[in-house]
Amino acid sequence: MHLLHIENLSVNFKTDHGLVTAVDKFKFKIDPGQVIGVIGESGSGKSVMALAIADLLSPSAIAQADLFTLEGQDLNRMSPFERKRLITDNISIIFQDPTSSLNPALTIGYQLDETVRSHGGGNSRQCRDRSLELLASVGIQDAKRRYKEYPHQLSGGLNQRVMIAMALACKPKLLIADEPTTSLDVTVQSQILDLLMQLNQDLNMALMLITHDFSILSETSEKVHVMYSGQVVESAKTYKLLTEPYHPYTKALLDSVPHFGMHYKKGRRLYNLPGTTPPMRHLPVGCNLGPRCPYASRQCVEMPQLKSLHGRQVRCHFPLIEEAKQESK
Amino acid sequence: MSFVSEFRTSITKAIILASIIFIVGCEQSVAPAHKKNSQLLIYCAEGSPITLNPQTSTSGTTIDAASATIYNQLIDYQPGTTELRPSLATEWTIDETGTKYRFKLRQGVEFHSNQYFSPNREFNADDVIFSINRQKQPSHPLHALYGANYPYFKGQGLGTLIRNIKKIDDYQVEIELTRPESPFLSILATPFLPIQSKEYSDFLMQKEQLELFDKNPIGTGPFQYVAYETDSYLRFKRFDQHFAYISPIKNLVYAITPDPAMRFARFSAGECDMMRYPLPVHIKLANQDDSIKSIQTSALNVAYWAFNTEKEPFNNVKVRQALSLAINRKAIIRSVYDNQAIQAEGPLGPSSWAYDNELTSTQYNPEKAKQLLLEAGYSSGFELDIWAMPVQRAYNPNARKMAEMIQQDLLEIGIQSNIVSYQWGTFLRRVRLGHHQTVLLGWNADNGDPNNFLTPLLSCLASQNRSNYARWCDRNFDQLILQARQETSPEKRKDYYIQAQKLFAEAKPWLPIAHTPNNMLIQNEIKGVTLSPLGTLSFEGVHFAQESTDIKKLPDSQKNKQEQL
Amino acid sequence: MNYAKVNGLSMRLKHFKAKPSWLMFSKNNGALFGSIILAAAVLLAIIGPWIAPFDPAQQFSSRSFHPPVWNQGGNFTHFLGTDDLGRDLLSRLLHGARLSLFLAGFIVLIAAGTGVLIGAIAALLPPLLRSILMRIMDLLLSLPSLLLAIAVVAIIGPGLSNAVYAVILVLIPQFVKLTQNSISQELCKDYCIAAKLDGANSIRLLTKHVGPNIVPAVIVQLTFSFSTALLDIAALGFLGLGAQPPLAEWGTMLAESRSYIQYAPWTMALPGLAIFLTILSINLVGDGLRDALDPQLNQ
Amino acid sequence: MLLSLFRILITALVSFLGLTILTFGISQQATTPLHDYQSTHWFPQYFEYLGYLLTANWGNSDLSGNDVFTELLKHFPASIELLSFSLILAIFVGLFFGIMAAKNRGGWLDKGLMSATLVGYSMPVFWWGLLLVLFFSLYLGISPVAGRIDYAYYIQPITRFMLIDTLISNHNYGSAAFFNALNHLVLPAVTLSWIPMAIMARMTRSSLVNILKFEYIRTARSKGLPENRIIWIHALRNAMQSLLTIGGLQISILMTGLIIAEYIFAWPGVGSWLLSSVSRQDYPSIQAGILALSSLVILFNLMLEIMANYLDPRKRRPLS
Repeated sequence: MHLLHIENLSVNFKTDHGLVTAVDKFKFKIDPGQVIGVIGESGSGKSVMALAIADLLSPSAIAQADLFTLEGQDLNRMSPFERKRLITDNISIIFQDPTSSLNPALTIGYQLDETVRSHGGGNSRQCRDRSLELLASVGIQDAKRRYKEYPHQLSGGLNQRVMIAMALACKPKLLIADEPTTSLDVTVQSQILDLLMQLNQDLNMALMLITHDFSILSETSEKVHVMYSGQVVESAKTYKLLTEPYHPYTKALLDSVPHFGMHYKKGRRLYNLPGTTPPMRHLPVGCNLGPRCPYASRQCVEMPQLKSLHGRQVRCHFPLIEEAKQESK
Repeated sequence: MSFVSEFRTSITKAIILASIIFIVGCEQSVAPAHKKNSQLLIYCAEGSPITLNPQTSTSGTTIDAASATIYNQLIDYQPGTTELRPSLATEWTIDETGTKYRFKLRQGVEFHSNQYFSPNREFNADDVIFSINRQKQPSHPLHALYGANYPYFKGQGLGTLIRNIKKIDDYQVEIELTRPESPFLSILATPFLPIQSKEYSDFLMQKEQLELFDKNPIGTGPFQYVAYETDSYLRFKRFDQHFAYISPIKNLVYAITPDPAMRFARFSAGECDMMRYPLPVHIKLANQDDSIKSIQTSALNVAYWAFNTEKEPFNNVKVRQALSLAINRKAIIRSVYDNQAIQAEGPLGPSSWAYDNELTSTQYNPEKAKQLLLEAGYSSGFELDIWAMPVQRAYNPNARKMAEMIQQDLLEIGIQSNIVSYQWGTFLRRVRLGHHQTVLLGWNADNGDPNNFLTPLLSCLASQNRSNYARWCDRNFDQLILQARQETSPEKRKDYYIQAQKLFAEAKPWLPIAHTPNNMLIQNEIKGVTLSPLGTLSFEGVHFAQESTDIKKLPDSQKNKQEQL
Repeated sequence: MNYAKVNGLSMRLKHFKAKPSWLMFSKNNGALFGSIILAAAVLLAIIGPWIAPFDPAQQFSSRSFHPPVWNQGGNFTHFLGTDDLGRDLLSRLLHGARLSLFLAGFIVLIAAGTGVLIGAIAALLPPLLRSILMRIMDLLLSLPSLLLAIAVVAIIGPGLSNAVYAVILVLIPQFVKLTQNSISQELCKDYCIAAKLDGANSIRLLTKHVGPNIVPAVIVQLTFSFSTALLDIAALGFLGLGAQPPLAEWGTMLAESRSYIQYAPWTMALPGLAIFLTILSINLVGDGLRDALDPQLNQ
Repeated sequence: MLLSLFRILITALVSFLGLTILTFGISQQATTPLHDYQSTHWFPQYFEYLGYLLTANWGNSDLSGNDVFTELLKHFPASIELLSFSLILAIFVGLFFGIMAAKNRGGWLDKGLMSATLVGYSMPVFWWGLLLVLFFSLYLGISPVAGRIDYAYYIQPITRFMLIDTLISNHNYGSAAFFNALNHLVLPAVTLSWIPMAIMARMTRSSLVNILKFEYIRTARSKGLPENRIIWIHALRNAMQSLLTIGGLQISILMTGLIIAEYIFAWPGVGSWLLSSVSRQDYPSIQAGILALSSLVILFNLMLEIMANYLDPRKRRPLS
């Protein structure tokens, strides 16, 4: 049984220009203790997807899924209140910018305490102890001092640790980390990632790692979903995807990562895809990548379906299997 | 952090509490029951008295507040009339020279007491001498208290008129005047000469708290002072030892409400029982409403249009006559006074005993006015200024409007006019200095004597930058009123005054416009209210419908019949 | 950076802003509604004296407290009834509209002109002098306008013209503060620094570059000051410190009619309604303008 | 924190000094000089004037000759009582409606409330007061027309705050006196808090709607906190600063309303005293009234700034 199983999750926004699809038929499975990555550019719908899973969408959004089970319980059949309860008890989420994700007017301790209390943490003394414990467990040294401080007095890395501590308060089975390191310094990034991986191991907590940076996924996740314009364009085991992308977009993403050391070639230009991610409210006809895709042909006027190919899934009329083979030759 | 966690609950609680308070607060108050039990009478007053001592102010607010309640004079007016009656003096005699007045004082009169002082002796001659000398002698210890001046005492020239005052025995005093002055008794009966307690003054002087003397006043009147909150209320309680009567009113409150609209709103909502100075529309409303009524008495006042007789062309009697004929006073009385006043023909109204019944009315006649102007040599008309007083008074509720109406009337006889107005203080100062051409003003009597009109308004002395705004000086007229003043026989005085009024009517230094009655609105359950022609307030005889009237301690017949008056 | 390019940037920004502002304003229902009422009020103020059936001071003494047409006994001669002196209320209200609106407009224009000038001068003053001046303005700003107006009237005496002076004085600081603030802010922006580096002198900088950028803020302030002016004049009239009867000024009319609230409620209701509707429309327009013109709230 | 506190205090002091210059000007209008100045030139006289002010010697009234400061103290509690009651009313009711609207943003309740507040803040206080009197006092008869308490109750002034005096002074009316005083307070307070209430509701709504978009609100939601807790603690705590700034403007509006409401309801406070002094041209009293009311505004702003300083942890040093 999967910890979380989602089939065909769609999120639409009501706007002045009618419904706009932000996430289109997203499929996702995760097992306890598993680490799965989701990658995509900004605006690809990955954050909306995360918010939809955590039931945090704004009232103007409509989320629907054919199947949505958490620990075998069907969330679609629950009242909104029950669903919220189940989700907050089992899923935690941390966000990109820890400093603005913490309430600036309240102390770290207060925010931790109320989280602990809302998950049945007992009286205030017990809550406090638990909070301090949590702070220690995410590697914050002088927890007692930090407990009394405000978010603005802490560095970004520390704040992200606090966020993680807060996320751990409900002993989640799944932690969704939405770009957890993007706004942090590089050295801090790896510390946070290490922490997340360690927690994943220690607590057998599944981790959904959302990022736009392949370098983060390469070391951590088992499987990666690549998203573009609200759709998953490719899903595969991480190393397979990194070494042998099938989808032109995945390849473009990989090629845009600079290489260092032995991979570095003087004069090699970083690859970049022409154009920008299309706005959600006027997507191109057919394949969303169509206008930007160097391999596009007439057939791409039709929307490609996600199909299985060599044990992974790809959404392209012309997957890059041949080309990859040729290159490898 | 407990602050925050309790924050929410406290806010919710506060909101609930606030709404409960709001609802409960809006419930019908329980006061009326209380009111009946405490025999409370509420009088809606028009302002905050500046002082509670009528000696030191001529303001009607002070007089209303103090003289109807705290103090008594030697002599008094019979309620609702200008007739004199004994008060603290039981009888008096005047010697043949007309300069020596001997008063026999009432025995057994008690003074009030308060938290500072309770009297050890009853009222006697010392108190009378003390009270008059306070105003007369600059050396008197209380004379300069709070930098007070004594506007009425000085204005009437009493400082020089009274030569001295001496004690014959404990219950007899003699006042000696420098010259015979027949209105003297009327002056003594005005509220400006209240009798205060010498013992209280001595007591305070000893305790060096003299400043309390007028602030926590002690008198012999029917009500004693309890509390005064400026702009809010003035509270009295009944003085059970009062010599003349015990009122059924146990508690008396002056609810201070300066704005007439708000005063009437309070009155009609039942928040007060009596209301002074209603607007004409309020009287109209009161007549429609069964639960309230308006009472009225003719008053000793006059509104007039004075011509500055020192200036061209108003020094010409024909011009003055022409102007007088040109004004439609009926229309003025209808619009400005809402028909609540009577047309005036002379300075004295019909409620004065010296009123000349045969005085011919000046009829509205623009044609004749034009004729007269022609005769005077102003056939092409001229321009004039009308100075309109900027404030509202009982005798003239809207001088500006009156001026506008006069303006219209003057146009008909070919005279252009401008309306001039200044801030009240400036206005009076300039008018006194004679800067005006014509002016709309009025006069309210403070004692019942005709002299109170004729001397200040029309005598030669008053034309010298004083209250004779016509600046009219006629030696014959002066001679007549002087004779009347020195004469003690009422019949002869009346003769002199009638002659004087005739002189006035011929010379027309002003056009008398209206005599306005005094008005008061009262709730229906209040009975026995009398209004004085002098405009002073009295609670004597006032009672609630369901209660009995005053308990009289003095027989009504105790009127002093004296030979000379 | 190139001066011309900088200039072009500021020009482009302006151009970019102008169109959506108007669009935003016209899409704002409240603002549209407000402008319609306000336009009607201004129109009535202009043509009022011609369409008013009677002279506002003319007294029909036989017809005092004639009820308005919708009340029993009302008729079309006096559409809105008459007051205590039998003066036609419609005519008085129309004349009052002219008086109130024109006075408020006059006050606001004078105050804005003076205020912007002082503000601009202040921005150029040396820091010490400037901060002294701004402290004074802060003080005047922190005091309630009516209180300040009462203080002024207390010194120079009541009357309409004195009330006008008082309200002008009360409104000036807002414009000074606004102008000085916006100028200081604009002067810190890149394009101004660039222009300064290019050797543009202060006056030129102010008129050419900063000026156009503070106009929206001044316009928004203008509408709100207009409502303050109207209200304060009416309030002073109501308290007997402004226009004196028989002048047909709304606040004064309200004060006069207070005595008759039970007898003739319409004499109190109508002038109040006129003030209320005008203020409401100005506020709606002001809100709309602010939303449309203020770039910070434009998002 | 100390430094910013110091700065705030200095600003208030400078404002107060500026104010005294204004009132000094007014006091010069008095017919007789307010004080026995040693010097003849106005400049040194001003400093003497300051000295007199600080020693509570504010001169004597032109008319009654009473000490102006004592008179002021007599009138002040009534104003403060009305002002604080209105302020509480404006804040709580405004907050409440603002939160209701923010919770239902976009809904009919939101639209209804916001239209109502728009109407509310365009209401001229003087007209509104008259309408309330007409309806509640004269038509329905459930509220008194004027005054602070029914005269059937005689409450000895102790603190001169009627609500407090009815509770602590010695009388035998029971709680009836207190509720009667409250009843008298409601209408003037509603009149005067109407505009601030509307502004408060609008500002609460707009800042809440703004803050509810912030990330930390999303965090709070992700923690499974109830919506009420999110609004009352997480959002409101942060909205407080902007609301406090708005509060500073409210006091100005409240003060204007105070003068008018006191005039309409014959409330014996500083406002009506000031107005009657103006009409009597009693300059020493005018000077005192303006000085008192303006100082109140300055003091209130000072308090707000200190509170804002306290509420914003970014400005506050740790209390270690």
